[in-house]
Parts: sequence; structure tokens; C-alpha cells
Amino acid sequence: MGTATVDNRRLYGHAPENNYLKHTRGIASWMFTLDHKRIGVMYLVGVTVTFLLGGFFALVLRSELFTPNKMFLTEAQYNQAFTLHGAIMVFAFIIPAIPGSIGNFVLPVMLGAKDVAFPRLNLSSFYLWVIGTFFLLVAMIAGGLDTGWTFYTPYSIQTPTNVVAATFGAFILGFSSIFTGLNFIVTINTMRPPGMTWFKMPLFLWGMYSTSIIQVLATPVLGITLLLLIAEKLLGLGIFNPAQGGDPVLFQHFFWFYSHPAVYIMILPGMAIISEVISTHSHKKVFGYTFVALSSVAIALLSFLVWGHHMFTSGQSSISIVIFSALTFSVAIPSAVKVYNWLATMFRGEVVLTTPMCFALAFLFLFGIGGLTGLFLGTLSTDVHLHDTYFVVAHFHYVMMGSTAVAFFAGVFHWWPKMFGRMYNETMGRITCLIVFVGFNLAFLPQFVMGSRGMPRRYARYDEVFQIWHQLSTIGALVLGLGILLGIVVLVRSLFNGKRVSGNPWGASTLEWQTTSPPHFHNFEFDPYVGGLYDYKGVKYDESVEGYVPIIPPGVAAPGSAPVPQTAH
Amino acid sequence: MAHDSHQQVSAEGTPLPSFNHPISVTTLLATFAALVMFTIVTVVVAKSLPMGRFEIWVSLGIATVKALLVMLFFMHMLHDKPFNVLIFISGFVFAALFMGLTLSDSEHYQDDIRAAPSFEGAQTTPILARGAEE
Amino acid sequence: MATAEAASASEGHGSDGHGHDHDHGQFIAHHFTGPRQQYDSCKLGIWLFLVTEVLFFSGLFVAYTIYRYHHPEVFEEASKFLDTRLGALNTIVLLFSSLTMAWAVRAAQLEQRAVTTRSVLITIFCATVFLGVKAVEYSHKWGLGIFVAYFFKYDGAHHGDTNSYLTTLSIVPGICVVVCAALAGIGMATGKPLSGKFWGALALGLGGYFAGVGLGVGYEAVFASEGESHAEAGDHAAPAEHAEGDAHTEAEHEHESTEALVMDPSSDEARNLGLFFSIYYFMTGLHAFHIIAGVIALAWIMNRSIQGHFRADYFGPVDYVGLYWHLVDLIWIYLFPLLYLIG
Amino acid sequence: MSLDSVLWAQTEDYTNWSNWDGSYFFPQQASDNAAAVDGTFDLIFWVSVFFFVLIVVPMVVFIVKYRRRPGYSPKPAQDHNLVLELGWSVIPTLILVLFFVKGVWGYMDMRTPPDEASEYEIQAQASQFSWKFTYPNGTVSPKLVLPINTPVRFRLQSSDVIHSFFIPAFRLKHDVVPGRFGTAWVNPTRVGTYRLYCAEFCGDGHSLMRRDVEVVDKTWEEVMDEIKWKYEEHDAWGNGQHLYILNCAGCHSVDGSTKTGPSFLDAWGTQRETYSGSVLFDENYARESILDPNAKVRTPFPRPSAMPTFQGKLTEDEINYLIEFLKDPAR
Repeated sequence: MGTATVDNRRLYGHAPENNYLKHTRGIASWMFTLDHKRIGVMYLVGVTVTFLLGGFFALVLRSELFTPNKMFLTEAQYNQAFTLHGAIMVFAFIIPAIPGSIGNFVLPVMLGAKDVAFPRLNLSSFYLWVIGTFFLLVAMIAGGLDTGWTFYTPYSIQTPTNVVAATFGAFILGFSSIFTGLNFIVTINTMRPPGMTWFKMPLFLWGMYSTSIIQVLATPVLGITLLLLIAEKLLGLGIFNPAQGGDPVLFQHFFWFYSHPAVYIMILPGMAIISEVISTHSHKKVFGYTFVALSSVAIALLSFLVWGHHMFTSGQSSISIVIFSALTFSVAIPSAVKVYNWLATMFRGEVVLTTPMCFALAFLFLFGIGGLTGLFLGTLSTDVHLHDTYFVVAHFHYVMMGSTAVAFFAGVFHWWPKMFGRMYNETMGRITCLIVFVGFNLAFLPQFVMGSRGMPRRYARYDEVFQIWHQLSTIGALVLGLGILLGIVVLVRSLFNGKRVSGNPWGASTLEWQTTSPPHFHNFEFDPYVGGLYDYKGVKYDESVEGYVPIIPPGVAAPGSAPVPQTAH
Repeated sequence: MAHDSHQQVSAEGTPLPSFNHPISVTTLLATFAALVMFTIVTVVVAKSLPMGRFEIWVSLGIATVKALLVMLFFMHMLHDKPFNVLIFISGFVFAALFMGLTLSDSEHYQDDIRAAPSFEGAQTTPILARGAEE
Repeated sequence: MATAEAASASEGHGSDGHGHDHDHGQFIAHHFTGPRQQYDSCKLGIWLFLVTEVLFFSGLFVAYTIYRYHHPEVFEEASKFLDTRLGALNTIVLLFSSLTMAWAVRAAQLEQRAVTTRSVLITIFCATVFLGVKAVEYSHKWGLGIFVAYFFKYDGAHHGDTNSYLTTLSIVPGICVVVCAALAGIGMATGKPLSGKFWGALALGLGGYFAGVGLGVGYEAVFASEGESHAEAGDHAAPAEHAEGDAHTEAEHEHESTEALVMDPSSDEARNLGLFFSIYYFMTGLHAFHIIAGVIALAWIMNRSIQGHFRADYFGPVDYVGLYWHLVDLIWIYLFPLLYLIG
Repeated sequence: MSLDSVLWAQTEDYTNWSNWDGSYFFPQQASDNAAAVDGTFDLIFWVSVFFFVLIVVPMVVFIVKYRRRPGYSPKPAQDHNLVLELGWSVIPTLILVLFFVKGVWGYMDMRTPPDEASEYEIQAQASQFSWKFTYPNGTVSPKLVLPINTPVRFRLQSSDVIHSFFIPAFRLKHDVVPGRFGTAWVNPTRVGTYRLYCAEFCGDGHSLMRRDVEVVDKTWEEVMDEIKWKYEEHDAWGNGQHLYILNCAGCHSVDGSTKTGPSFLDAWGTQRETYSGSVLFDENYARESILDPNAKVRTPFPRPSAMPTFQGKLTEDEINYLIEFLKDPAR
């Protein structure tokens, strides 16, 4: 390793200047940037805003449910609150959150590439997100929206609220999502560095690749569905309207053909993050790498075959219902395989309870519950009773909020030092995780009980017998909200007084840690060294940079011995 | 990519980059001729041969032959990477899944629709028609 | 729309330059290692985009299949309002445009710049001819009161003003042609021959719309009288030939069964007749929208071809737009038998 | 008694916590399918608990045992093991097959009505935001009363949007889709009062679309006789209210809120705007609107009116009762 000829501090240290945050200045340099890292940061800010907005509606509706009868919202206002909560969270937060922010930032750096394949497309994808979200806000302000995020016909045709603006917003957000997915597939396919074959790719990339497959294949169907719904509202197309001989259940088929796979657009990036975080903070290669990698692809492909389980009570044909139930169970297997492989990764590892690791452990717990409760809903006879009750609400919150959002937090805390070069307060980070964990369980465990006891979802008023469970849930939601706010405070404070970190504070092994923190504006000043995958013996602690540096084996040209050819920019 | 940028490349004889496969004019014209022929055939068949319920399958079969011609020759699938071809084909596979599973359900509940009296609920006026009615 | 992202990486830093005296790096984005990686990336990108297009249209095909499967008789009746000959004519026009597009790609690969420009121009021309014929078909149906389900009011006697519909549809293309011609004049006058050439060519290409309208109107004028003689001869083998045409009233008895259906507007059949046309308008309308997007992309390609940007190792944009164009053709290849050739 | 409490009656013995006599996870088992559903639920529940423990316990053990600490250096470990991978793929698969089969089995029982069920069929008509039940003898009532131990079939119909017919105690749920029939059946096995909910979001009053289901120890004949509204037992206003609930309440409120049609609150005897000019809301206008809703449509409600004609559906007496009710709907 004596071949290192360049200063490790310049290569792997903290980057005071010359990093992507500072190399150009001014609002315009951000607004028109083609740099995937800046786009990632803009996404991060954007989805935080939508998350807070969606969360605000969640707290409003949970507060209303503190008592069985009217507290401060009329039925109509309550319906708008849950619809906007759902629509904003699904379309403007969860789907773009991880691919848009962390994916954009990390994916090309992990590949040792300078950017994603289509930087302009990437920026346009961000602006489509902005425009789409804007239309959701237009719907919120001008006329509201009360259909539920599923826009079921014929109610959505009949309601006087602003379904057109909202569906148009979701339509545009769909294109944003498609373009991100397309970009990632191409980037991973054609821009891997020499030496990184498919099965030497970090699992994050496998997860993002699977996600992108779904985005590209499923989202267009949402596009056409929403376009048909808009035409239905504007022109009276009649395809989904029984008043003109149309079939409202056909709309459900259309909608769920996208929206069930969309659930995996939400969870797969979360799983991708967890694979990285657990491996890095256990300092051990992910157990059963091939199985974890291929299970992502399996989930992506199987996710297209199960949409019918959202319609088990719609009077579906017996053949379809049995097929869909069987296929639904098949998705459970790859998910279970992942969970057990993550556990086995910790076995004989060197576990450090950093904040991201705490979130990852919370993920395992919550995803365990979320995944297992899915079995009740895939089983036909129990689903009939549980369908459209709070049991379902609790189940998908465990998967979306408890798993995806918690994984998102894990990812943000994991890559935060890389993104901004500062370390947050670890103790406060762990406390955040604890509050989120406790609040979340308090909010949603009671909902399982309510649900199986027969509490239907989307109810502004309810029978007194459910009151105690609703109250527990409301208190939990408030605790959860506090935890999330605390997390944001912890992170934002670190920007001002956080300790400066080196390029690799965790001792991680993937390529994004082989550059400075924050990264150079072209990601790497020199081509990174593609060593063994998850080889934690391939890094060593270097006092001079107060962080880890890669061990370049003898015989390999050291970084910096030949500068990367920079084409004119 | 190795070849000289200032060398004027003519239509014949000059080395082209490995990803550059021009299709011959003969092939293009032959493909077009076949496509026109199939279009005429499908119209004639549909309009003059009484085939009942097989007609749609014949029409779709001819359309598929035409689609294959376009894909193989006009879209250069013959020279494209297998992965790109796979990607494109997978689009049709998923569309077929979508159609098949939806149809398998809707086929069943048509009886319930036929048995029920015609829907008598309120007809919602489309937004673009509202101004005219008030 | 299709090209924007496929070429986003490649189109780039010096699109005003004159290709032949720059080196190859000109259109290679900085994050690619070379023309090959760029070409492969963009090509994969455009294929993925085509997949999204296939799935985008798949929804309409599913809706079509479901309703046709359950109401075959209604679809058979409805399809008689569509003119098979005009449809076949449009199919061939579109196939021909695919041929010229493929030719344009070949020419770009071989650096035959004039051939590329000309082929793309013919492609644009064919595209707008297609739209012109489509406009005649649409305005004719609107004249008969055939709209989407809610507005559907065909009763066999309704005679809206077909010509005013057609005129309205022609306003935008007319403006486009005039603007292009004006820009061509300005370009020539201000000493920008390349710009003048491009706008002139585009005006010519867009003029195809009016050729298409002429073709459609002329067709109706000719076949309306022929339809009459067919009706007199009692030739029921090809009723669709009479459905179009101003001689509609003469051919009215051809539609007895159809009229029986629509006479009772509350019947399920009548409602489903409206559904067929909802699907028809949505499918063909979305297809026409893709053609318009394609024309814009083709115009962009034509401009770059006139500027001389394409070379043997940089012909990608022509190829990507070409793939998109063939997909639009591919969709029509299926729409034609599904909508026009029933029964 | 206000009208709201008629429409959205709460029953004490269901809503009161101390009278909860279901299990921890479930309300009372009041149909013969309920036990099977609960059994499947319990099976999945305990298997899930087992696997959940199998996740959490190793997780806790690992983070304690393998935490980074001075003097600890990890022993070498495998990073893949095919037997293990196949083990935790195949064993869950087998268990899932069991769940699947049990689920399908139970579901088919729930979907297939026994032959006896075809004897008694109740038509359940859902509309925003009420339920209307037509009994086998033609009696129409907003109440659902079922005799114990007699299988009954429901024919579900919606007059506007999608609703869902959900009775937790029966473990019964079926969507009510407009434009088509839905079929469900149940064999009630326990006397009591249970809840009927709408489980598919259907608009503003969705959460108010809950009703009582009574299971009584009587025969069908007794039930139907009891449920039949006897005009002679009530005054004209009461009869009118009954008819209002059955026929009008879906679209016309009596509390001033606007639904599909105008509210009846304080409307009687006032001038109302219609597309054909201002009209006095009196007996003549009420009668005309009931028989020919399109004659004078109120602004700004859509024209033609969404209201069906009641010509031939209501007798002269019934129209008079209704008018009596309309004079003072908030009595």
C-alpha cells in the first residue's frame, strides 16, 4: 500500500472548497443545475416539505378522531383531510422520496460515474415533480379533494371537488417518476465502471434498478387511467361511469395495475437502503448477497401480478380471486428472504449502534409487523372481514411509514455526512429514532385491534366502542410527529455546528465513500478504485483524515497517478 | 470511434463505427411493399370473407405480421442488442398480463351487470357541458 | 416529447456549430466515455420510453377489449360509421412515412445529409397528410352528431355543419404554415440561409395537412355518388363505404339497424354505441397527439440535419426519433383493424 | 326524537364498552361463517407471532453480542449458505400454501349460499347515505331484521356510487357496485343487535351510513309482519316521515344541508327559484314535483333533474302523508 502518491486528505478528507455545494454560487446555479447531487438535494428539501404537509393533514384528522362525534371538522372537511393526506403522501412524498433524493445523490457516485445518463432529463424530472405537486396544492386550495387518493369512480366523477387538478397533478408526478426510473435503468446498465459486474454491484443499486423497472412499466398505466378520468370529468367519456354504460370496477383494475406495483416502488428503495446500512454498520458483507439482489428483482416482477387483491370484495370472479390470492402470497417469500438475510448479516459482525443503524433495526421490527399482517389480507376468508377496515390502514402504514419512511430516515442519516460534510449529534439522532419508534407503534398498533373489531376506514364519526383505540392512536401520532420534527432539527443544526467529517466516517466500502465529503463537483477528482464488494478489510483508519481510506493493493495504479481526462464542460 | 473525424465518409467502402448498421435500400423497399400488400389483404379479407368470430383473430394476426416487419427492419431490431429487444418485448408481455387478468375478472361479472336493471342514478354533467346548460 | 430526453444528453453544448469542421467530441456529453457509450445509453433510454408508450396505450386497448368482448354487436354497428377506405389510405400514408423515416436513418448513418433532410421532410409531409385526413373524418362524424358518450346524439337526421368543424380544425395548421413561411422569408432576407431553408421546408411539410384535407374531401365527393349507386344496387357487402359521405341520407336505409339502436336513447345498446365512440375518439385522439409530438421532433431532426450535425458516429437523434415514429406507426397498425375492420 | 337519531340510530348495547362480548380481536360471532374466519385469523396470528419472535429475538441478541467494543474482534463467518437460504425460502412457502388453501376454502364457503338461502332473498339498496331493504313479501323498510338460524340471501344494488355492505359480526362484506347486482348470504346464529357499516368511501356522509342489524328469535313470517309499516298505527306526519326516509332522504335533507337535491328545512310556504320562474312551495308544487320532477326544476340544481318520477310508485294516500311531513319536517 506504499504506492499511494497523493495526499489522502485531498482525496478522502473533508472538502472545504471545490465541492459540489460551493463550486458555483447563486440561486440560478441551483435552479438550472444538471448536477445529480444538487438535484438530489433539491428533491430532499422538496419531499421534506410535502412530508410535513402530508403529516400536518394526518395530525389534523387524527385529532378529529379523538372523539367519536364532531370535534372541529365537518364530515366534508374530514374527508378532504384524509384525501389530501393520502394523495400528498403517496404521489408527492413516498414515491419520489428515496429515488429522487438519495437515489439521485448516491446512485451515480456509487457507480463511480460523473452523473446519471441523462442529466437534463433528471432536472426535468425534478421540475415535473414541482409542477405536479403544485397542481395537488391547487386542488387543495381551489375546491379541495375528497375522493380518497384512489379516485374511485363513479364518486370521483360525481364529486364537486377539484378532481381534475389533483389527477392532473398525479399524472405529471407519474411522468416525473417514469423519467427518474428510466434514467436510473440506463445509468446502471451502461455506466458501471470497469470491474463492477452485475453481481459486484452494491445492493442499493439492485434495489433502485428493481424500483425503476416498476416505475417504467407500471406508471404509464396510471397515466392513461388518470387521463381517462380527466376526460371523464371534462367530456363525459363514460368508460368508467355506470350512468353511461361504463364499468366502475374497470377503473379499479386500471388503478391498481399501477398502484399495487407502486407499493413496491415505495418499499424497494427502502429495502435497498437497509441493505447498505445494515452491512456498513455491522461491518460485514451482506449475507446471501445473490439472494437479496435477486429477491428485489423478483419482488418487482411479481408485484405486477397481485393487484386484484385490492378488489377481493368487489365480487371478483372466483378464478381471478384464487389466482390473485396465490400470487399475493408469492410476493411474501422474497420479502421474508431479505429479512432473514439482513439478520444473518449481523451475525458475527461488528455492530455499531449509530443513528442509521438504529433506524435500520426499527425498520426490521416494523417491517416484520407490516409484512406479516399482510398475510391476513392475502388470505381470502380473513380479507373479506378485514378489507377496508383500520386493519388495512395499520398494515400499509407499517409498510409505508414504518418501513419506507423509516428506511428513508436511515438513509438520510447514513448519507448526511457525505451530502453535507457534517456529522449530526449522534445521541440526539438515537433519541429521535426512539421517539419515532415508540410514537409510530402507539399510533398504529391499536389500529389493528380496531380494524379486526370492525372499524371501517375513512370514517369521520365512529361508534364509541372504538374510542379508546382511536385515542391511543391519536396520542401516538402526535408523539410520532414530534419525533420527526426533532429529527429535522437535529439534521439542520448539524449544518451549522456539526463536526466536519472525512470522506468515509463509517468505514463503509462502497464507492461513494471514496471521495471527499461533500463530494467533488464531478464526484471524483480521480477514478475510484473498484475493490471487493462490501470488503470492510479493504479500508483502514487514517489519522491524518480522521476517517477511513481505501487500501489500494500493490500493482494497482494509485488514484492520482493519472488524472481523469476531463472533457470540456 | 477510432476513425478520423476529418475523413469524409462516403456511402460505400468507408469503415463505420461498430454500432452503425445501415439497412439496405432493397430491404427497406421490400418491407414497405410487404406492408402495403398486407394492408390490402387485411381489408379485402375483412370485407369480403365471412368469417364470423374468427375475423378479429385473422385481422390481428395480419396486424402482428406487419408489426413484426416494422420492428425487425424499420426499427433495426435485427441489429439491435438483445437486451433492448427484451426490454421492448417485455412491454407487450406486461400489457398482455394486464389485459388477460382484467378480462378474466370482467368476463365473470358481466352476468351481474346484465341481470341488474339499467343504472338509474344521477347522470353527472361533464365540466365542459355545464356552461351550456345553465 | 419523445426526443427531448433521449437526446438530452447528447444535444448539447454547441448546437449552433457547423458539424463538419469540429471534432467528434462536440456532441458527446462530458459524463460519457465516448460515442459508443452515449449511443448505447440513449438507445436503451429510447427503448424504455417506447415501453412506457406501449403500456400507456395498453390501457385503451384493455378498455377496448373489455367492451368489445361484451358488446360485439354494438361495436359492429358503430364501426360502420368509419370509412374503411379512408382508414386504409391513412394506413398506407403512415407506412410510407415509416419507410422514409427508416431511409432517413440510413442516410444519416451514411452521412448523406441531403437525403436525410429530404427523407425527414417527406415523413413530416406524410404525418400531416394523415392528420388532414383524420380531420375530415372527425368533422364528418361531428356533423352527424357522433361525439363521446355524454354528447352522443346521432339520430340519423341530425345534420351539423361539417364544414365549420373542418374549418375550425384547420385554423391551427393554417397559422403554423403561415408562420413557418414567414420565418422562412425572414431567414432568407436576413442572410440566414440555413434557418430560411429549415422554415421553408417545415412550411412545406406542414402543408401536407391541407393535402390531406383535400384528399379526404375529394374522396367523399367521389365516393358519395358511388355509394348511391351501391345502395341502389342493394350491395350490402360493404356498408361502411356509405357511412361516410354527404350522400348519407341516400344511404340511410343501410343503417336501419343502427338507427333502431339509437332511436331509443335509453337502451343499453345506445349507451354502448356512445362508449365505442368514446374509446374511438380517445384512441385516435391520443394517437394524433403522438403524431403531432412526432412532427415537432421530426422538425427538430430536420433542422439539425440541415445544420449538418449528423455523422457516421453521431446519428443517434435521427435513430431515436425514428424509433418513436415507428412506434406511432405500430400503434396505428393495430388501431386500424380494431376500429375500422369490424364486422 | 330528531330525525337524525332515526336515521343514524345508536344502540346502547353495541356501543357501550362494558357490553363488548366479542374476543380481543373480534366482535361477537353471529354467523356460522364467523368461527371459520376467526379460526384462520388465529392460525395466521400465532404463526406470525412465532416468526416475528424469530426476527426480533436474534436481532436483539446480535446487537448485544456482536456490538463493537474494546477487545472484541469478530470471528470469521460465512457470507452465504445455500442450505440456509433454501430453508428460509421453502419453509415459509409451505406455510403460505397452508394459509392460501385455508383462505380459499373458507372463502368458497362464504361465497356459496346453501340452497335454503334462495328461499329468502332481501334486496338491499344502498344510496348516499342510507340503506333500504326490500323483504321477500315486498315490504320495504330502512331496518334490517333477520330471524335466527335461517340462511338469507342479499341482493345488493346501488343507486349512485360504490358502497360496501359490511356486517362485522357476520364477517360479511361485499361491495355494492352501481349498475350491477352483488350477492351475499348469511346464516345468523346469535340473537342480538349488530352493526351494518358502509365500508367503501361514498361521500360526505360515509361514516353516517351505519345501521343496526337485528337478529331475532322469530320466524320469517313474524319478522316480516312486524317490520311492515302499518299506516293505521301512526299519524299522517309519522307515515310521511317513514315514506321520506324510504324515498327522499338520500337526496333531500331536513337539516338545511344540500345534498343531490334541495333541503326541505323551512321550505314549506316560501317562494323558491326554479328554471321556470319563482314558485310557491305549496301542496300543488310538492305534488307536481313528486309526479313530474322535471316540470319545475329548482336552481341551481342540474336540469334535467336526477330525480325519478314517483308516478305509480306512491299511492294517493302516501303522497298526502308525505305532504303532511313536508309541511313541518323538523317537528
